[in-house]
Amino acid sequence: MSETLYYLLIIVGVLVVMLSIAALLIWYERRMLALWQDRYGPNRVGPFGLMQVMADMVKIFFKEDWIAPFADKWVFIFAPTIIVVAVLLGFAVVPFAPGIVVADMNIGLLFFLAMSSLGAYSILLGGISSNNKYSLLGSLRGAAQVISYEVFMGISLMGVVILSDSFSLVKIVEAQKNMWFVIPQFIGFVIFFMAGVAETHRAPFDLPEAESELVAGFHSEYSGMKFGMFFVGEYLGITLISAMIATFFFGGWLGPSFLPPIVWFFIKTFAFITLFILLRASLPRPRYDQLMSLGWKILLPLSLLNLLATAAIKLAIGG
Amino acid sequence: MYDFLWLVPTLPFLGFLILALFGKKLGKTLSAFVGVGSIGIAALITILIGIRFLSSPPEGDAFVQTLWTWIAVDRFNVNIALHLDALSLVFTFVITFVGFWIHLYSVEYMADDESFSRFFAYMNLFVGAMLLLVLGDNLLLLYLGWEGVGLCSYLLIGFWYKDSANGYAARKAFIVTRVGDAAMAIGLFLLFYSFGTLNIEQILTQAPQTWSVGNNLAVIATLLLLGGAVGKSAQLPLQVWLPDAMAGPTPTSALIHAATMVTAGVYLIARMHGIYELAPVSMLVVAIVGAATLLVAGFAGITQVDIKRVLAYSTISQIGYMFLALGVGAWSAAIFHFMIHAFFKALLFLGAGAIILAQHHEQNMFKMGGLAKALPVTFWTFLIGSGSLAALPLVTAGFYSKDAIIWFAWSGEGGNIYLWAAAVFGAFITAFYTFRMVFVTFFGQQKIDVSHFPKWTIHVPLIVLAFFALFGGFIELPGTMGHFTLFSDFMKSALPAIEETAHENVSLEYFSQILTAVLALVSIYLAYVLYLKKQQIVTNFTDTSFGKGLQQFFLSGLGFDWLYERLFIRPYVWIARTNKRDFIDLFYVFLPWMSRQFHYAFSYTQSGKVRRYILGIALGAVVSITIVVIL
Amino acid sequence: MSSISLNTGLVIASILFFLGFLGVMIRRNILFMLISVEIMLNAAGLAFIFAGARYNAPDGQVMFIFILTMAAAEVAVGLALLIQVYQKFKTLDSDAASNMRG
Amino acid sequence: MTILFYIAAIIAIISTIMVITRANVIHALLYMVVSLLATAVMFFLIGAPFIAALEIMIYAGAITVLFVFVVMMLNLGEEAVKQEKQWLSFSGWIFPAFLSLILLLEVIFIISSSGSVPVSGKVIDPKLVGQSLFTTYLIGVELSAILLLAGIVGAYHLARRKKKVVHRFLELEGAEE
Repeated sequence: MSETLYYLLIIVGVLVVMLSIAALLIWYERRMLALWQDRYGPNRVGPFGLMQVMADMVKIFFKEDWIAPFADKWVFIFAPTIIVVAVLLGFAVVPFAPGIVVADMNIGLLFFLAMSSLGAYSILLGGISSNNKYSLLGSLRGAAQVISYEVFMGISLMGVVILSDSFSLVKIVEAQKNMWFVIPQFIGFVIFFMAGVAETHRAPFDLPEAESELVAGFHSEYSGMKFGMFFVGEYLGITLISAMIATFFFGGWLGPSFLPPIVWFFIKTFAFITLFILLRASLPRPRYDQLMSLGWKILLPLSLLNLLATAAIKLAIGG
Repeated sequence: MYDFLWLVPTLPFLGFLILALFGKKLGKTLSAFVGVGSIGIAALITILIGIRFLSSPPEGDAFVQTLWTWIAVDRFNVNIALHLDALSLVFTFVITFVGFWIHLYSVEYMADDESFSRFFAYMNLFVGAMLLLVLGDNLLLLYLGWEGVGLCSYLLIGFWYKDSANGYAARKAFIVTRVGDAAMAIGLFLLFYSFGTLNIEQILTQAPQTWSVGNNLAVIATLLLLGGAVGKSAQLPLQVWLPDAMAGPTPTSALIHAATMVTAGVYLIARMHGIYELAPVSMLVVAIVGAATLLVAGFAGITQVDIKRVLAYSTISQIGYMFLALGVGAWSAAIFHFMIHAFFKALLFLGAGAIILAQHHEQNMFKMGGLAKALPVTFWTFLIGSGSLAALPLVTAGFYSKDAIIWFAWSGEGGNIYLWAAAVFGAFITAFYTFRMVFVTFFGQQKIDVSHFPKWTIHVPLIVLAFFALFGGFIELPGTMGHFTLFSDFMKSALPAIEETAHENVSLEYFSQILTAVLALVSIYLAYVLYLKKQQIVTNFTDTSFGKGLQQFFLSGLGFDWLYERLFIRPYVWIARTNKRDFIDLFYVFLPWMSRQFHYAFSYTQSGKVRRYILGIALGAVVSITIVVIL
Repeated sequence: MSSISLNTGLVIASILFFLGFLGVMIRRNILFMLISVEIMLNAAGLAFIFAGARYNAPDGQVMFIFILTMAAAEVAVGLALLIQVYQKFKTLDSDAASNMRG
Repeated sequence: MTILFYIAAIIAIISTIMVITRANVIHALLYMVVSLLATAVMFFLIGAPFIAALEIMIYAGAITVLFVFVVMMLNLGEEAVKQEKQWLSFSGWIFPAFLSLILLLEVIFIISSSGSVPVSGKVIDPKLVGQSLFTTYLIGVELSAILLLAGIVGAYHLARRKKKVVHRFLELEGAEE
């Protein structure tokens, strides 16, 4: 019985923590961007502008929940929830620390990939239900981008699977006790990182919502809490990808014992979140066709080569 | 020497190939060299093989050269194999030797023809096929040659195809012989069914063990083979094609329609003598066919005005003698007469050809006359040939060969007095019409000036053949005149000999010979009187309505063509006309019609509407799964 | 751990299959027909998985992977065709493309 | 677990019914995704987690996305939905439904005529699947690869727009093919 309670506690804990982090990230990103762009950022509400988060939330909650009359109502409402649900479900397999994991599935890695592929629906449905040409174009881009980059996101992780001999994330972390996989799987890491940026359609790969081209892309027509859901979903996505990078390539909770494992995990995760924000601050957006050629012509062959080489070396040494 | 046997049929075929493929480019001289040369070498090889055969006969009196396997299907094995024994040697010799002289003759005869090389190609092909016929060691190969010579006969009769009458004659020859060939093919099937082989030697050795004398199957098989022989050899009732076959070039008539091909039937029966002996009924039929033919053809010969048609009817009549001999069991006598006949009939045809050439291609004898002075060599050789044909006693070869047949028609094992009487009467008629021809052509007033004087290429063959027509008979003398049996002794190895008992009644034999001789002389005198001295008698007779009718009747070959036209052609044409819509075809027309209807029905279902297709799948699935469930 | 029987699984699979089958039959829109075909393929895969689970063998899953491969290829080609049909006939009515030409 | 399984099965069936009866393509595809997810749950419960993940990744995440993608490219409006409703007439589907029902009943009859055997529910490791894929079924894998290649080439070729040679103002009506 206490075990059930324990799991329930973990679930609730993960939910609360992740949502808070997502909310916090709104402030964090703006501060960091301001820092790198040599300006102040939000600094009026509360200490260091921290209460800006609360202010934004209040604003979003109380905004009119407007549904465009030309929109496909049910799908329009349904679309934003998908991304939040999918990403939150993705957290279910993340091992924060030994024992602190919602579900240590033996196919955890695949589960993560499955959930991230479901995230694509959010963009697609949001765009199509809006009945707006910018939204449609945005979601077309989004769909193509997400399903393209999903392919080698999966393939790039297979090197990790080969090295750790398992799909289970806990086992993957444990397999990195001697060496982080970033060293033997550096190419895999690079590809996964780029695919992660594309998956979460963050700058510079934010073509589905490119403000300067498509107003706001697939969520042009959204406002209020439905927009908030997309917003939160995006930050949750960043967090999830960062957590996954930490787990797959940087040893997850592993670290010198002067800090508890969970702290190590969050430190690594935040490092990558910061990297995401740094990318947004520093890189220009490529053209859409450049994005696709980069994916299919460079990253896909590279990831396949990486997989082949990893498998060959593993067979030669360990076989 | 025997090993060169394969060259004998191969050389003519080679000649044919060269002439057929490059004939136009070779020119006339080279074509003549190829055409005549191939036969000449083949004849030379044959003579050398013959000498070898006479001096040291091969083991078992037959030499077999297997060249390769032709067909091998289960039990059905046929080889391309050559079989040389006394019988086939005689035929091979005649074909190549006489054939060579005729080829040589043709060089001059056909000199002005534009299709010179085509002619020699056909002739070479014919010789090759004929050699295959006589040398083949199995019936299928024989049949191949048989059809090959039929084809060449067709091609050569219709050689001047631009005249539609020639084409008609060619088709007639082809179709009439086809009737016999069909019977023969059935006979072959029957033999294969009975013995499981088509090898002649095997059939002949197995036949006496399988069939008793008078066995129904044996009778049927032999009669069917006789059908083939009758067709090819222009015997009653399929003799109608040969007179019309004279439409071909004269050398063709000499080679194919006198010397060789038409005697293929004789060869076939002689070759299959083993099974004929098991069917006495068939033997009797052969004899009767022969006797009837020689009389019918003789009567027809009396009234002919075309010189070649006279010779054609005489050929039919002489082959009738051969059949008569075969029918009474005088095998070697038949072959002996075949050989002598080949010499003198080829000679006669070549002579007739020379006359025709000299008379602006006029063939009507009654428009000729007095050619004896203008063409002395032709006249004398023609006279020798005629004497031989008329069986002038003692001096001609024809006398000895025909005398043997006449005598055996009485004394042979199947002989009787009626056959003998027919043979004697036939000899009388033969002498009459032969000398009628000689008198009308060479004596009296010269009516047409001579346009072409023969050169050596015509004279040499005439003289050589005349020599054989005169002296060829001395290799076999009857019992009453020294009983010299060189030929029949030679033939003994291949054919059963006539019993010695045939020669017991010496006085009767003398009587027969003297009667024949006297009758021949009398009929020659009769011809002299009727056609040279007092032609008035004939014209008076033919002016009467009865005489006119009789003449017409005889002229038309005893009305066989008329009869066949009423009996076969008109009903056939009638059936064909009534059956213009072809009601048997209706069934076959119905089949495509039905399939087309189905096609329309199915094409209606091909609506291109995918949902319909799926509905069809669903219905099909319902039906099939329901069957599974219920069962 | 479970009392799910093979028969139950097969019945579920066949229900799904025949729903897909029905879909192919009743829809005129090519897009819906393709979707229904996907349902049928998926149902077939479901049956394979059940059979594999019944015999505790990986073969059923292997078969599913093959079906998946086939479905992916089929969808790619099918949708490409669909786009062509739409461009040509300006409709997705499957009956519109019922005439052959050429 | 059994209850979960049956819930998933019922969801799958209901959502599949919704798929084939919707007039709006997007709605149908959404139901399709639900059906696929429910199927994935079934897979997971009877011991095929690997396939469950693949079902979501490939079927729901790629194939169905492709459908949605194409729907977006075609940009079907309200007209299409109306048209679709018109096509879904009662008389049009009652007979096929009857046929399918008969087939279904027959198949169920055949299935139930054999004895009931519980599935083991034991989890089959992805490793096992991989091993049999690359040993027993290697030829199948190769063939699948060829099939996919052919699919790629075919789809590319089919969907490619022919390049226009003349200016669009100059081109004759209906000459774009």
